[in-house]
Amino acid sequence: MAGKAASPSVNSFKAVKVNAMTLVTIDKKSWAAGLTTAADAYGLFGPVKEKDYHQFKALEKGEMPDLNMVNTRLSPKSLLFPQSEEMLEYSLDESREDHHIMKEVARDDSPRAIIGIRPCDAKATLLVKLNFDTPDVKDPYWLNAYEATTFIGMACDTPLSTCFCTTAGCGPYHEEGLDMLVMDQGEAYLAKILTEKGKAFADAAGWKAPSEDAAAFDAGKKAAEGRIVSSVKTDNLADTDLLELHAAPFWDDVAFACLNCGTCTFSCPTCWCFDIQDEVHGKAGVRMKNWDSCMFPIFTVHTTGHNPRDTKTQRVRQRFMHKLKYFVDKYDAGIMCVGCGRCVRQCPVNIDIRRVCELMNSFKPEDTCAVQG
Amino acid sequence: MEYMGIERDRLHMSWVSSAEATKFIDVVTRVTEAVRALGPNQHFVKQKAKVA
Amino acid sequence: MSGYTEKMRDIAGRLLKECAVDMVIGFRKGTMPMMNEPCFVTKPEDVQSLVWDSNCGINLANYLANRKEKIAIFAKGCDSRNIVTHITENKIERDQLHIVGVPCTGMIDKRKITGMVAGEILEVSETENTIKVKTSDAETLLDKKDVLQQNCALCIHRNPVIHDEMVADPVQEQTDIDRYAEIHKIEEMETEDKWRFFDDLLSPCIRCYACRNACPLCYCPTCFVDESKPQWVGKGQDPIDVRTFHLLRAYHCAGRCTDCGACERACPVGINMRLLTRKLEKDCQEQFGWEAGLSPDQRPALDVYKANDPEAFIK
Amino acid sequence: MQNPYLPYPVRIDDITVEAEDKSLKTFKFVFLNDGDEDKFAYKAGQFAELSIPGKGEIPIGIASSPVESGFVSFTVNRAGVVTTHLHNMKVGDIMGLRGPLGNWYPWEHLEGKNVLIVGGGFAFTTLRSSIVYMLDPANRPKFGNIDVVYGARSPGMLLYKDELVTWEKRDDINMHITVDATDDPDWKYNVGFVPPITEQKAPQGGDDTYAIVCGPPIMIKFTQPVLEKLGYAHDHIIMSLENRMKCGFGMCGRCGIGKELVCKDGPVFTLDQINKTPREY
Repeated sequence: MAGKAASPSVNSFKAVKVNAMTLVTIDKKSWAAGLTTAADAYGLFGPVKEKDYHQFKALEKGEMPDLNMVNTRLSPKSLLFPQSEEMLEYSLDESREDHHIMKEVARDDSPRAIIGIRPCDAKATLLVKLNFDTPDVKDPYWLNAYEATTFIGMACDTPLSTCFCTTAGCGPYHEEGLDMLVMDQGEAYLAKILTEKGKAFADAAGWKAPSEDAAAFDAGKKAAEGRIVSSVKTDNLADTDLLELHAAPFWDDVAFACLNCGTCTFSCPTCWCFDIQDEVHGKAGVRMKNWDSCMFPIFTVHTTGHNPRDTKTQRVRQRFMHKLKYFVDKYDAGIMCVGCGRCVRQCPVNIDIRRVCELMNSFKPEDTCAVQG
Repeated sequence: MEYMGIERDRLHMSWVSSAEATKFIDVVTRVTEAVRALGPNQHFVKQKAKVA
Repeated sequence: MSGYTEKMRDIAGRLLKECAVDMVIGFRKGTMPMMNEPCFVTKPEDVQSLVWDSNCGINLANYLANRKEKIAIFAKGCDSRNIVTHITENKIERDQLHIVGVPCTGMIDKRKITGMVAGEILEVSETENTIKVKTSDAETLLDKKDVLQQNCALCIHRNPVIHDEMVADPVQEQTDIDRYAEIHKIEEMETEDKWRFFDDLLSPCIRCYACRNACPLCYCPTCFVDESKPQWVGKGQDPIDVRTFHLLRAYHCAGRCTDCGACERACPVGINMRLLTRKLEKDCQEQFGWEAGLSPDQRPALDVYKANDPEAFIK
Repeated sequence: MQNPYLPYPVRIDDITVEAEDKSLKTFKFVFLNDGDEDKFAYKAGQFAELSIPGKGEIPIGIASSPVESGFVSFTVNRAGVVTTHLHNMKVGDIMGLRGPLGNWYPWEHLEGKNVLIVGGGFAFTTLRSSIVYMLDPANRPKFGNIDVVYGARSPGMLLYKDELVTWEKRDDINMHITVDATDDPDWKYNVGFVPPITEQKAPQGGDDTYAIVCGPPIMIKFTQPVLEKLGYAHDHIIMSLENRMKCGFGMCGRCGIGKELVCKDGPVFTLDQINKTPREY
């Protein structure tokens, strides 16, 4: 029968590590100059302020990422997994030899670098990778973009009160998923080169001034972790029975306020669900991949009208169970959440994953199993 | 529609009875001329889908 | 509105104890500054979770559609108007409801306040007329009337229009309000500028549909954007599809919208889509003298024919 | 890198109207490119995405059998946007086929065992694939007794009538064909719903007997207790689920039932496995 595929752990996907950890110091002038030079070899992406909020965008020539941002409104997952992305194209023009035959769209998978990605968002990329890069099937759109990307992380010295990364398998100086981790020392940046990809980028940027100040990273890390005031407990999730958690009595209460909008799933760096749509203009058609959300009823509705997750409560439960239980059981790689706090801050009705996680983690089935007696 | 940036003369609404042939001709002529004067519509025309 | 919380707990406790209702819909304290979470209470011992302050902007009428229970609901002016609309549109029966009116002095705009102070806001407290905002290194005292949600600043129906009991005496209604100054400004723009204005306004939209789902009017079982036979609108991020969604949603709210501001408040990317709904609200007001949801005995403007209905748009 | 979203181009080679109300048609496809048929090697019980440019895709169980070559076929009920369009297409039209997808009935495990097949309505497609596979001379000796209970609303709604007649005549397969009701005086088979017919005709369960059940939810609901009564253990009852799908290979997320994905970890599950999921299908 459908045997459980070997569970790959997040660690097995780590990019090639450089042998000796290299530290370089980059004064702020060299930082800007280096990025400008590196832009010849890499497409650069980074946080910039647009209207009221920061977003990750392709940087214009000479444009610098704004590293003073606390966190972006939407996660940078869209750089590998755009909200709307063309996959295939075709012609319906029957006078053409190749009509109705689908072809891959031409894509630009040239090297690019995300400058200033937060460690939480980088870790999230590895969780998403578990979905798009499996032993059996690989999503070429996501994976090609991922492989073309160098992740230059910015250590997070000013976490928000809603950040709970340190208890979500991550942290403000976390290195998983990054090729280089940069910390701000005021006058200069100190960069830790973590992978060959990171080294190649440092070379392209001409950042070579060595540093021995490994202690600075440790101190920065300790200080930043001390500023994380929010936490979740996840120690019981794996051992709690899936069906009993599914039948727990608190779901109606958790879901009551929910509007079933897509804010949480769209802003989440780890949510990966998508829809496939065809669009035709004249005789030219494309098949595209669009973000989708388990909050939307049409996500699961059958053609017959039957919907396996017909009610708001079922859909809200699906989101939290997927993140905090199904994913935990399936991959043995922790929870499907990096503690970035975006959904907490942006939910229009203040449904807080930390509260739900607490309910789930402290849930004792026997408390409610009166029927068993 | 006009409030959103569609030209005023592009959208017409008339009430023409099946008995009002002259009015019908008049309206069609007026609308055609007005729209011709505006030129091809530039808005709410979806070309190939933009992706992001 | 200080003191409402205690009064509400008393009322909710009494109604539940008397079994006058099956559930009470209100707010509980949020986990973030300037956020409360809509909730329901079914047991008298749980009423202590109920709160009321200037962060109860979500329109609770949204939680009523198609419910079968007997419900007590706390209703601000706007909520009460949407309850009236629900009753008119047969989404709920009047006798299912025990409406507890909440005279409202406006809800505060968390985006505006966030923009007014430096650093992350850690705590916000309020008195009748002031809002105290605490960040890690400063405390700022703001005048509440300067930081109201814009729809509250423009509100002329702060008191509930329908209620079975009131939490407090009615508050003074605002008068001499120019409700449509911004709309006039857009109306006066050149055509192309209008198009560009809305392109820019809607450009951050991520189609999460928070605006639609926060709206008490948007209760359709299947929204037109979700229809597949036929598919009216593309599902990607094309600006035409985004605009089509916002334009048609606004049309579907014409003559029904109470400008409760739930849509704008819910938007995660800060779009003021009320600039569309308010234009239609203004037209209804000017052409038909209609304001939505003032009385369950009146049929809506788009539902009745009057011989003197304006018809200048028919040429 | 193999692009799992890219369908093989196929041509519609033949269309057979299966049901009297014309809601069911069997489409026979041939691959346009040499070698694609080999790449599409499948097992009975798997499904594929029928991919119509400009309309979308629909996951459908494969009705042809691995022992048949030169084509693949699918029996499709006209229901939504894609299937309605497909029903309007003609022989010679070009479209796409993506797969094979999902798992299959556990053939390796079923060798040496008796097999009871219970099917209803147009869910009979992968069961047809399975029967043809088992009856293939090379495979028949591998299995014990084969019993088939197959029901439809009326005689005119039965799929693959010619084959049913042939199988009925064979002595290495026991056919129990039934219809819910009929006014045909010449009807010589059973009349009645699938569950009671199963109770009357199906063999007793046991360690060496497995049931494969595929049909509408209502049939499954009432057949399950019958099989339990006949002594089939939950890990001896094999079912095929459906859920809304898009990608078909476990990435788009919608068909999840707990941690299992119907498209990738299924569609074939034992009842025992299904009992461990939240049953959101």
